[in-house]
Amino acid sequence: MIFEVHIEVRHRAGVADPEGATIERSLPALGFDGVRDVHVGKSIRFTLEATDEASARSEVEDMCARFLSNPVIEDVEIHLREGAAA
Amino acid sequence: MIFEVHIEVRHRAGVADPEGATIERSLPALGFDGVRDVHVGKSIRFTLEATDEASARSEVEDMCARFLSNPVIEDVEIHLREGAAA
Amino acid sequence: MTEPLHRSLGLTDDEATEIEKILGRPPVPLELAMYAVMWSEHCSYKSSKIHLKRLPTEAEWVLVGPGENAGVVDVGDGIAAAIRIESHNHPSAIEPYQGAATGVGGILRDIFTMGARPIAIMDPLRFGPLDDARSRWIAEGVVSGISGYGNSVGVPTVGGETVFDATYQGNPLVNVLCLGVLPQDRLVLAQATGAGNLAILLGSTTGRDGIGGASVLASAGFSDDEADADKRPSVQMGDPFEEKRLIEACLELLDAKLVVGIQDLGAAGLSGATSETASRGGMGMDVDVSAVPVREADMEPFEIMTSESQERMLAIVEPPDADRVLEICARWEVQATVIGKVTPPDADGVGWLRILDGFDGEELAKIPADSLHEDCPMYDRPRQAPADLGARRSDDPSSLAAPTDPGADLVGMLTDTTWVSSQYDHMLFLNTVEPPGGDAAVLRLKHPGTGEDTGRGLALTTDGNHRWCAVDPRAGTAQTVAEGMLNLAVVGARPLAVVNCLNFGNPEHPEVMWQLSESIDGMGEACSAFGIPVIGGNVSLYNESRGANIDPSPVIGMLGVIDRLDRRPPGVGLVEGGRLVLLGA
Amino acid sequence: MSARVGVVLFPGSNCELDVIEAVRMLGGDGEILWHGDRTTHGVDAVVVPGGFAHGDYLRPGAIARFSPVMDAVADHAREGGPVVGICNGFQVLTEAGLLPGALQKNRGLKFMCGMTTLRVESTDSALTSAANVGDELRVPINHFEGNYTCSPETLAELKGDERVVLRYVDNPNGSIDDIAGICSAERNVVGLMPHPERAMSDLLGSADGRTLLQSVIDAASGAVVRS
Ligand SMILES: Nc1ncnc2c1ncn2[C@@H]1O[C@H](COP(=O)(O)OP(=O)(O)O)[C@@H](O)[C@H]1O
Repeated sequence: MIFEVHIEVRHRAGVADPEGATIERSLPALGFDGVRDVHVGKSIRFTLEATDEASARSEVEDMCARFLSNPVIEDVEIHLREGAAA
Repeated sequence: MIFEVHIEVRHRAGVADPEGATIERSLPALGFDGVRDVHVGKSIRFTLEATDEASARSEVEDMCARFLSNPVIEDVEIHLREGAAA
Repeated sequence: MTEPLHRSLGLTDDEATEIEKILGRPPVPLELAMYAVMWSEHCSYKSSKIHLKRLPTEAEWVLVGPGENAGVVDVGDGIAAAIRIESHNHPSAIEPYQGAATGVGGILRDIFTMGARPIAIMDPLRFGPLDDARSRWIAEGVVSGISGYGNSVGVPTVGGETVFDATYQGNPLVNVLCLGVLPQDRLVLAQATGAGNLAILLGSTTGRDGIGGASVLASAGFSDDEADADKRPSVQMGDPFEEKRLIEACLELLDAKLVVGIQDLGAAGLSGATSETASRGGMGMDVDVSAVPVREADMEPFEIMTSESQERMLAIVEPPDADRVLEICARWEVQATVIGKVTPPDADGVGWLRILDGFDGEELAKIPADSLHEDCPMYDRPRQAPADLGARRSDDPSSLAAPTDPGADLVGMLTDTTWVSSQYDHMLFLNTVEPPGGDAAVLRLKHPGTGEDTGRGLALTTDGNHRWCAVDPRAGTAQTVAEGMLNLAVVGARPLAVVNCLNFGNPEHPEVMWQLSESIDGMGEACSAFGIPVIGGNVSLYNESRGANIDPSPVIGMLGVIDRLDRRPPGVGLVEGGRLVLLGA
Repeated sequence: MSARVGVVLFPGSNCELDVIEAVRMLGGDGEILWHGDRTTHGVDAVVVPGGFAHGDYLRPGAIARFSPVMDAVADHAREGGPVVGICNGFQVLTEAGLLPGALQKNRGLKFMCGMTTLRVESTDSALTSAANVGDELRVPINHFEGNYTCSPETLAELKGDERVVLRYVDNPNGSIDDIAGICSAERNVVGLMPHPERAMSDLLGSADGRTLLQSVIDAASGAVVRS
């Protein structure tokens, strides 16, 4: 089965997000006033071939923990969807 | 009204995504074989105060076109959700 | 919880008793947390200080010796050079990029705290073998972290070392050296003088990151949320852009003579910066913990006082100058907040550090300022030569089979480190005469005030050799000093000063203490013999790898001066038909 | 009177003093233009220097281009005044729309600092007038995002009008068509990734950057009549 995987890698709560803070500080000068709490993360998309949803999910979780993020400073959010065949 | 905004900034089709390619190349060595078509983008989240959904959306679109993305090389996907009051 | 609070904070029973004696009463948890961070090995040097005292530290040209944020020497023409080396080994083992990046940030602050503009970084690095996947991940992350932070903050990385060895598997060494230059009259010390002067916190907001050991206080009933403690990241994110603005703002404040003293916020955060400035000035300080700009709501005073959030400085300012200070900071987009007031010592000469909830509010802690960094018990830990020392020394190369192809072996041992140095801006400031790749980095010496070229140069080298030191830490360290000398000599430089980073294992193991003590004596003997003062350094203990201590790994940084750049030796380019002459025995 | 070259300083810029030192070596006068000012103070030429304006957060140049001084820089360019963006400055000029295209991460996904060889492709620009077509110049690069890209139409236009002024001899970063530097249609706005100010003396490895910065000074002094 083919899955479409979307992973969002974010800073863990409590970890500084200098990029988000810098963007937030610069927005008012561009005329955008109502913006708060800017956070910048990474978004990773791919397709995955796996036997079933459970094994796809556990493989993605493993990938995130070992390679795509560092749990010391980052959290991940995983979205999985059975997709069209490649 | 307060909106939760999530923007995904991606490489435009046809623009090289070396980061995605690098991830794709390194995954098999870690034992992840079934991964294809890796794309890496940016994910930007913030809250926005606006009078209604239409104006929130047009403000975010403007922000994306002028600032949050570079249309020469990037596409954006915008998600907007009415959120809890701050 | 069954364990007494002081123990979970990392304090021994004796240390807790000592604290109670100092205060004449049992400490409140906030006070205990402040002592715990300040009396940690990292901040107090409690296992190494008695040995470090044996190092030669004086010479005519030394303006500031060990003990301040950086050592400073006179390099002529009214110019002084500030230099310091630090380790960021443990953070880099768990988050290589940020660990190394924040290591760069920290050492830069030590330099511009002295009034110097940082002009060069060196990065002696030690990793596990590259065929180990985790070591590779660490090596790549560390190098990108140094590159990401150093390049962006705008300080060139002009040299370093890259060593791969099994002894560092799981415990890499990330040492970072920084050199700065200053007009001699801009030299400032980290002192709070003048009762009524203001303590202004500059730079980043204070967050829950890097609270480390003190986070046990949260589960000890300080916080309602039990799960809170493990939400606190122990690793900080570096923000080179914030640091760049801090550098510019601080140097402008110093040029305008608007600060009495200035101190960076290092490992012990506000606890360290407030108590150190106060006690160096022989004063006390009132700190309004509620005034500190925080990144998250509901931060507890102990979190604010022990947070290691990066890119912060504390400036001591006379009240009439405060407005101009805030103005200059605003221009550089650096947040600046009055958080403290210098207070006179009491009738007994004791300067008190008081932590208050609002200047007129509740008193949350009251500690003699100097007790935090002067009264920590010092240890003369047991020392004993390692049991296998005899075996190490009798390991005789002549018992090995002769290599069949020594040429190939030699080539196989060479590592092309341009993979590392090409990721570093090593040219900024138009100073780099000898880039990474030579025996020592050579920099033009320009006057930091006027930009005028002196025609002279500074030379920098870092050296270490854990194999020598594993066999004989005393001779090995002395040899390392000699290697530094030679590296400077071949670029035509006279050595002026040594800084060192002592990367060792667990000091509670007698053989590690023996190695440390021997190594210090070897460095001291060599430096005395060569007439080079040791003007600063750093001790990193508890470097353990897979249950074993790393080989003793002292790293020496040496600064030299070249009197005429246009007449320095030409370097190692071989010329056809030339003759090779071996000098020395 | 020597040419006045204004060097823009954003928070996070770091090559501004190097550019000023280089300009002075050539007899010009370098002065800082503060990002918050709305004027270029009447300078003859503007250099947007290297560094990490606003930390390069979001994208290099993305925040800097909204600085008040950038309107004045655009006016200066519109009036035909020379504007040169070096490295981060090139990124700022593309973000500001003063030059076409964009700069992406290097092909190898690594920061690169080192010497490159550039070939002069056109001498009709504020940066190359003192050089000869075909000259090979050794000038260092120092960037993470120096991989130039643009649409096929833009590329055709750049090539057709000979607006590619410098190419890499050995493309280090994956730039399309080996592009190291381009100029505007009016040829007074130029952007390049390499750092000519780092190649001002043999002591530091190369003096080939002099030709490029001399061109800027010539343009600033009005010695070059713009076509
Ligand atoms: N981590 C590093 N950062 C910057 N430069 C480095 C680094 N590692 C090595 N270099 C440079 O590469 C050159 C060779 O390094 P090394 O093989 O350790 O030389 P040596 O044997 O002379 O000590 C030195 O000039 C050094 O400055």
